[in-house]
Amino acid sequence: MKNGTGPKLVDPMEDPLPGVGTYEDFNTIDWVREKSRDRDRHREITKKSRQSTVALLRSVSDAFSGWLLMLLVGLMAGALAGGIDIAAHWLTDLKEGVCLVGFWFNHEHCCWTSNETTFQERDRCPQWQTWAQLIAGQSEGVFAYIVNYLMYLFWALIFSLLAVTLVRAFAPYACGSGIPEIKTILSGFIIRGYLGKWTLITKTITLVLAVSSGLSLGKEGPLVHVACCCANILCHLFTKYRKNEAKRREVLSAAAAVGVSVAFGAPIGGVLFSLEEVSYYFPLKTLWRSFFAALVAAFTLRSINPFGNSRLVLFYVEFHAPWHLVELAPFILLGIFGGLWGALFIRANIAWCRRRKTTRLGHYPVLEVLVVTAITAVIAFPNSYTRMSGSELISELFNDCSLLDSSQLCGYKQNAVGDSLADRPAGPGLYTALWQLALALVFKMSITVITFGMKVPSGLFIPSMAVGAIAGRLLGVGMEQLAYYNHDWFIFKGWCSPGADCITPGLYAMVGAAACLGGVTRMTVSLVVIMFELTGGLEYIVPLMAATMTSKWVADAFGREGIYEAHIRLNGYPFLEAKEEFEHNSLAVDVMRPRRSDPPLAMLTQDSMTLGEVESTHYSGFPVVVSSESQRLVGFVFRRDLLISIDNARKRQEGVVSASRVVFTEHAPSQPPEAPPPLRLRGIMDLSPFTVTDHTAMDITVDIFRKLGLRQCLVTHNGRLLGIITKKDILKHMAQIANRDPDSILFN
Amino acid sequence: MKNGTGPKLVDPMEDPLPGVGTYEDFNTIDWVREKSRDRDRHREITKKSRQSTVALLRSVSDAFSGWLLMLLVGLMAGALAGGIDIAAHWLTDLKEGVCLVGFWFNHEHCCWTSNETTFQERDRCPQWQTWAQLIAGQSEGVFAYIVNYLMYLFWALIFSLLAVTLVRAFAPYACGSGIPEIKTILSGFIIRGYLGKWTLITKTITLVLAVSSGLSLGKEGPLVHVACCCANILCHLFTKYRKNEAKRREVLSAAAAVGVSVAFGAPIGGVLFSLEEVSYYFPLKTLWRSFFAALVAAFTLRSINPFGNSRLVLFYVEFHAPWHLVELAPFILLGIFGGLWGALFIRANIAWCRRRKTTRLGHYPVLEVLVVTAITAVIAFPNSYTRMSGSELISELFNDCSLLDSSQLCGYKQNAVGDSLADRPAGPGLYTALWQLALALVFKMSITVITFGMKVPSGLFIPSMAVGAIAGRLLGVGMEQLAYYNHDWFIFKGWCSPGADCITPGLYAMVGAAACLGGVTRMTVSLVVIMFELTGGLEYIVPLMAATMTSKWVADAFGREGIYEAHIRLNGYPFLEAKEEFEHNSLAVDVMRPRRSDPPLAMLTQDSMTLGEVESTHYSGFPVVVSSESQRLVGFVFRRDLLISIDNARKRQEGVVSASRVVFTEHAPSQPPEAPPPLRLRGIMDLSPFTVTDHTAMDITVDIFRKLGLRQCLVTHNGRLLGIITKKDILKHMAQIANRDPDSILFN
Amino acid sequence: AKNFEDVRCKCICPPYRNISGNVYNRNVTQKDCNCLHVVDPMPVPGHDVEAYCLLCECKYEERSSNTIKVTIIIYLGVVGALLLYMLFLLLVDPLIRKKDPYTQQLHNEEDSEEMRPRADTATLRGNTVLERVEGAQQRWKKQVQEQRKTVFDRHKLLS
Amino acid sequence: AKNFEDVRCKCICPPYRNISGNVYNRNVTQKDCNCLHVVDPMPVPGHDVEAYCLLCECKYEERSSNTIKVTIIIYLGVVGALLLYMLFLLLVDPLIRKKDPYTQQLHNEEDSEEMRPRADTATLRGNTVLERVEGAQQRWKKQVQEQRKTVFDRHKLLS
Repeated sequence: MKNGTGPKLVDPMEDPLPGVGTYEDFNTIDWVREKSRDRDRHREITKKSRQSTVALLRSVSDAFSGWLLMLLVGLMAGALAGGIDIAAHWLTDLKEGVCLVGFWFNHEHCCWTSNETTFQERDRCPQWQTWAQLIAGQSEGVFAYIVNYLMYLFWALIFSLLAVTLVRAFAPYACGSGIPEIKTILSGFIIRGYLGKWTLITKTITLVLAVSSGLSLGKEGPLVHVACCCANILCHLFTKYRKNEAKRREVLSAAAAVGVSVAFGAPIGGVLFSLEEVSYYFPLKTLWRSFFAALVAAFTLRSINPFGNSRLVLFYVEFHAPWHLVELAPFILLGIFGGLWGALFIRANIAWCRRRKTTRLGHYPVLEVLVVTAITAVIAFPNSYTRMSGSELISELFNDCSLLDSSQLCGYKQNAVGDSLADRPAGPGLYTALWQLALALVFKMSITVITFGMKVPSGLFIPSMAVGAIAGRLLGVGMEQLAYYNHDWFIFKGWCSPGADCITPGLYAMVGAAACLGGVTRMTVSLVVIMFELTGGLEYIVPLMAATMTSKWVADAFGREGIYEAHIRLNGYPFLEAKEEFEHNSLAVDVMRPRRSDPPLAMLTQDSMTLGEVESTHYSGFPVVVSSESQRLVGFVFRRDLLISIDNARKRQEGVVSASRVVFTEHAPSQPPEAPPPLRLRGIMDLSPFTVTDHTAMDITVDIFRKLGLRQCLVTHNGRLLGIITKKDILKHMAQIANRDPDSILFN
Repeated sequence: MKNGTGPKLVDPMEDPLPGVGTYEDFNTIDWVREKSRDRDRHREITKKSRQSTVALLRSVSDAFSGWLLMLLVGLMAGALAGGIDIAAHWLTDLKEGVCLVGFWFNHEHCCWTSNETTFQERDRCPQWQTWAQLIAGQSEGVFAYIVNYLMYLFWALIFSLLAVTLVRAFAPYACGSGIPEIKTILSGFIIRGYLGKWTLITKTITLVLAVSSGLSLGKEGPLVHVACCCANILCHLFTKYRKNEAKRREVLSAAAAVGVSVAFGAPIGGVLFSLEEVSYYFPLKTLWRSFFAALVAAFTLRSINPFGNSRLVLFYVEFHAPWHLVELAPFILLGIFGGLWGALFIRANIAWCRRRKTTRLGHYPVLEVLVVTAITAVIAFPNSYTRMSGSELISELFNDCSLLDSSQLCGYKQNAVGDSLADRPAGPGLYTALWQLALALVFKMSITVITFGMKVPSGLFIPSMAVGAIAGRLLGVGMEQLAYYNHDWFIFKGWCSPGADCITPGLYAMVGAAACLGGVTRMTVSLVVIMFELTGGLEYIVPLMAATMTSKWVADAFGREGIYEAHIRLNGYPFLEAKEEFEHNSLAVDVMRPRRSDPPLAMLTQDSMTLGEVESTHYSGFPVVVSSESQRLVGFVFRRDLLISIDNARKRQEGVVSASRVVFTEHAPSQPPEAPPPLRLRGIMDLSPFTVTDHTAMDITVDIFRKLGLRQCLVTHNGRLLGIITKKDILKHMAQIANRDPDSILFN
Repeated sequence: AKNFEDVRCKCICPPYRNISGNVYNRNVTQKDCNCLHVVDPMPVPGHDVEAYCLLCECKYEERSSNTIKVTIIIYLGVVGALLLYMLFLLLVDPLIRKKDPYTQQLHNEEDSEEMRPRADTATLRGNTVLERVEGAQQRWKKQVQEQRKTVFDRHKLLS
Repeated sequence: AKNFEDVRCKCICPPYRNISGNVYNRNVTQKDCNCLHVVDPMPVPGHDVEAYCLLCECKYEERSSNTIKVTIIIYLGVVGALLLYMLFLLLVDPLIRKKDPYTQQLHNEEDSEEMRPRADTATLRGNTVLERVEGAQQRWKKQVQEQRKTVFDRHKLLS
């Protein structure tokens, strides 16, 4: 799209008119126009850089501004993630008690230097006082339990109330996970303010509150949103990115990688997540830059060291136990479980969200949050596995029992020789733990369905992983005991001899977590890589791969879309899924407007229309043709640009009246001398509109739309203009094919 | 591209005529046509699957055939890689001696069970006899040395002679690294036989010979070629992939990942290598599948266990030594060295290859190989660091000195307390080693330039890494000694106190290897990930990243293209680089044919030309227009399809003579009754040719070509056909802009 | 600025013979972080020390209590400020500006978006700094109102 | 089929006091692969065993000597077969078929490529198996010749 005529270009650094070439809220950008504009800008800078040293320096700084921006995004997102981790830990522990030596310490840090801890009660120390101890003066007994229960409930309600009110008051866009919206934005949609500074502040603050309130939600999804907000805000420092929607989306793609990188301490996994799950336009340059930014963020977070163990996530594990080929069977079983749970969860959650969207339920968002919090807190407190936070639970489930562990999950009967770790029968402690875990599984599975989508920041990764980890651990312990009591079964024979460390329940928990997360989000490679980075052992790639692949296939059998795509569709965002193939054999002529019964296509002629005629139109863009008889296409012009230019001309140019001719040709046509001077608008016309012929198969057209990021495309037949296809038309057509309501597509 | 008219389709399962829609050798495929054909096929199967159970089963098997194919590719490539490793190890050791207990054992395996090894001479055992021992009966002394020297030279010459003759006799395409050609093939070029079975056999066999001959080359690049050959051959088992060039290229992209996965034991790195370096069209589905295939291959290789240490590569290391922020300075220095060496190497190698291509040097390929082998062997033998194979050298350089090592590189002066590993002064052994390493560095740097590109299979990864590893080790030992003698310098103060293990020379070698490889190939992310998988420690990502980034920037300052792109350009392959932005501001009208002075565009009219007129044309494709006056575009037809159809019609259809009309319309036009019946060819016409307007900027056009994989694109002005742009035109135009000879682009 | 209580060496010793498991926690340098230095008093006789110590696992850990303190205080500060501002907007603000004619007029803009034409918002911008802040605040409030409508009432986005 | 000599436990003990470094190699199961079982005779007196053993590093390794043997034999077999075939093509073949009229005629095809029209090659295909093999061989030879021209003589590709 050229601003000038012919090869001579108008200086692209100064837009001829402010506003020309911008977009309205809730509209889709034209990728081709944006990228072409950036290339013009770049060319201009390169040209100038040959003239003077200052310009050369500016060109160098322009070239490096991308890297600088990435560095800043990484630093800022890493620092914010560290702060969120610290604050969430502290607030979570505040529900339980308070530290006397410094109110800002959480439970663990309160007992950090204490020598009074014992082997069994590792985190009990006199500095840390539970609310019962403070209020009732006693730490045991029914009364103390009730006091603690009530305080837990009280704080949970306070936190969630604060979270939902702050979101409502300052940034309604801060609620939810944010990933569906970011996917849509990255595909070219514009939601003004979605990545603004108020959203950033509110999301950061309320995310901590929401996580601490004990609701079944995680911070991972919202961290992606937070990182994208950082990137968007930092983009304003650099002209290159501030003024170009396409370039800005490159930065946002990298920011999504940063978000996952800090959420899981997995820079490579983050980049692959951005590539596989979130991004739309991901050139190789972005790959390098996102990797760089993800690394910077991970190292910022590591230097903050929020958990005090030099790890980026609470549930980092380092396994070295081998696995046997026979174990692939239970791993695939976990995959099937994950897939079923994923499909079920998506159905149930979407049904619930649709209910919220359409019925009276949606009118009481604050009350809804409070009620759900109350239910969660009341049920969660008595069971120690639901009382602890999601990441702690996962960490405990992933952990392999060693002699040094005193957790209930390691309550095996000790053999006489205290040396052997492996191959022990379960003791009563473990059986209790298993019951509690089973209850926790049912609870987590049901409460997450109604929690995700409430009007607080809420991520889905941790709850899904928790569900999977519980299921996996249960299966793992079961397998372990099975092997213990049946050493002579032929499947256990060769590898599970008495005394050998043959089954690792922690590994099962990990595989289960991956399977459930895979079932819900339909990630595959990025998920495996994230898990690989969490454990740092290539040897578990095969179990993880088997489980995630099974999970994806099982879940896909029930419905092709992951939770994020389902939410995108629920909200009717204009998102053209890149993973989905267009299967139907329709042609462009079947999809284009006008349809057979419609009035003919609204078009402008290049030199025979008056200003009044042009202004009275009401579509958002028009093809310009040579004459309405020949219908030979000249270009395309957006209504917004047209109106801005006409407004401007009326103000600044003399003699522009409604009867003035609007001329899109290079040379003004001859006119009668008394006529008002023509208004020349060739500058705002796109001289290279995309066209396809009416016989083009829709699968090709959809491919063109996806790959080039088009907003609209004109349809011709034998060189004559026939109609127009917009992104919305395609989405409506796809909805129709899939027997869905085409009017569910709300935006352009 | 539709075979039928309107929405009704001709059955795509049976091509109307054999040959229609295929390509000639050394031509570029039309991605859009191939993909659209695959979708038609898929649609057909889906439609049929609703009718019967057999068809349903076939549709399921069709859907899973991709995964099955990936499994087979992984298994086959992994097995071949294992065989190559074992055979190359054995042949390499054959230069030195032979095993008496079994001639098939290499040196290490010969002494595998021996108890006679000592701490100093770990691999000397009576079962292994050097040639001197066998021939002269003595193992020490001048005579024995000379015998060994001569035998080394003899075997090296034999191996390289065998390699080059076999390549010449059976598969000339098997020479070189293969990566430039595979890049070009993946972008849509056709080189028949390049991935055939003879190439596979010959490349596998001669690769072993070339590596064993002691030439400065590696097996990594050729392994990618071998994996691609496997994939191509296995594609013949599945109709879906056999008949579709686009689908086959998806499999080949995955195979490239498999190749790197087995070469470095790095599945994730392999996938990223394929994504970053090799592939052209890499949809997400391919991402999952290549990951799967890469894993399968890695595990096949691991189960073969070619090195007997459960590792996939010889130079696997497991570091845990920390690094300090100050050390980033030497790492960046290594990056600069790597970048300089990369740029220099590319220049020198390309100059040498151009010489070989154009002067008399190229007439003696066999002699060239023999001479280079002789020079390499004569110089390499006296220096133990050049005598050993490249991977062994790298393995030794990466290795950190522990108390258990007896290598010369660990020849530190022992302190009185035998406990302290770190912080020791260098002893005489180490000084000797350093001198030898410096000489080896100079030798490797110069010999690699003339070795790469000879007519034997030759990879570049190992020699580049060796150069970098030597440089890095030298710098590392230097830093270590500097720190030892200057503990009180303020840069060493806080972290390098006496007795602390502060500098790891092995880490420097690793960073140097990454930097040099990065400088030569311009890989970034994939290189870092490969190195990360080689070492398994996230903590070294930052040094590696710093070094590879610096290396890339430094090398890019001297020339934008990596070694593979440089070779592609040298050979004039039609490759449209995806990483390079098109900077110039030309328009489509400047690039299209016909130029202003040329004769008008050759086009067909839809219903007024005779068979004779059509056959007398000589371009490879023609636009079809309504009439030559209006020049309104109807479609596009390839000469090849046209000729095949006409040939067929002449044979089968009666009354087809040169005077018959060729008709592309849906309904035959009225003709005088005595005229021969018209030949209707609408079926072979592409009804949806791509068009751009003459004012479209070339950067957009290039983008369209790249993203959609076009062969040609028509240019219109106000709806009239104006000209045509082919891929070759674009490449010529780009060559012209870069002041290169546009005639260097040889192929379509 | 490293606080003396910001490093610790924690040794966990599992049950051994008749001695129950124990956790030892000491404030020593990384170099001295091993069982022999940290486990004190040693619960086993001399010849058993080595075996006992083999079972123990010692970990050297660092933290920054200042970072924790500063983070928590900043966090509480921001939450407090937001709450106060919210109360101000809810209670005080409506009393001050009952007369404001623009409040009902809805704009759909982001203040940080510079590319849009500012013709319609230019009237809101006064000359003094106070008036400008005023204007920005007004625009922001309208924007939040619009967002609230979209998300909370109409359920058009984010549901 | 696991050979008894396919497992080993290798212990490397570095120099210790006045004892020089040593390598011990024994054929034991993975369970017994530790210093106490493998280092025999123990070079140090009883009370030093523990300290000495702490320095040693024992590694259990497996290999498959059959795989090695089979691989090497297959490899040598293939190389030998190729060499023989090459000699056959160079020496014997030209003598047999001096009369072949097709040898000079160049085709630019791959035999494994099924999609191309076979009109021109159909004439080469005989009816008996031998003639077909003959034809395939002829086509392959022409193809290799063409490749050799492209790569070795004209330097059009791969240089």
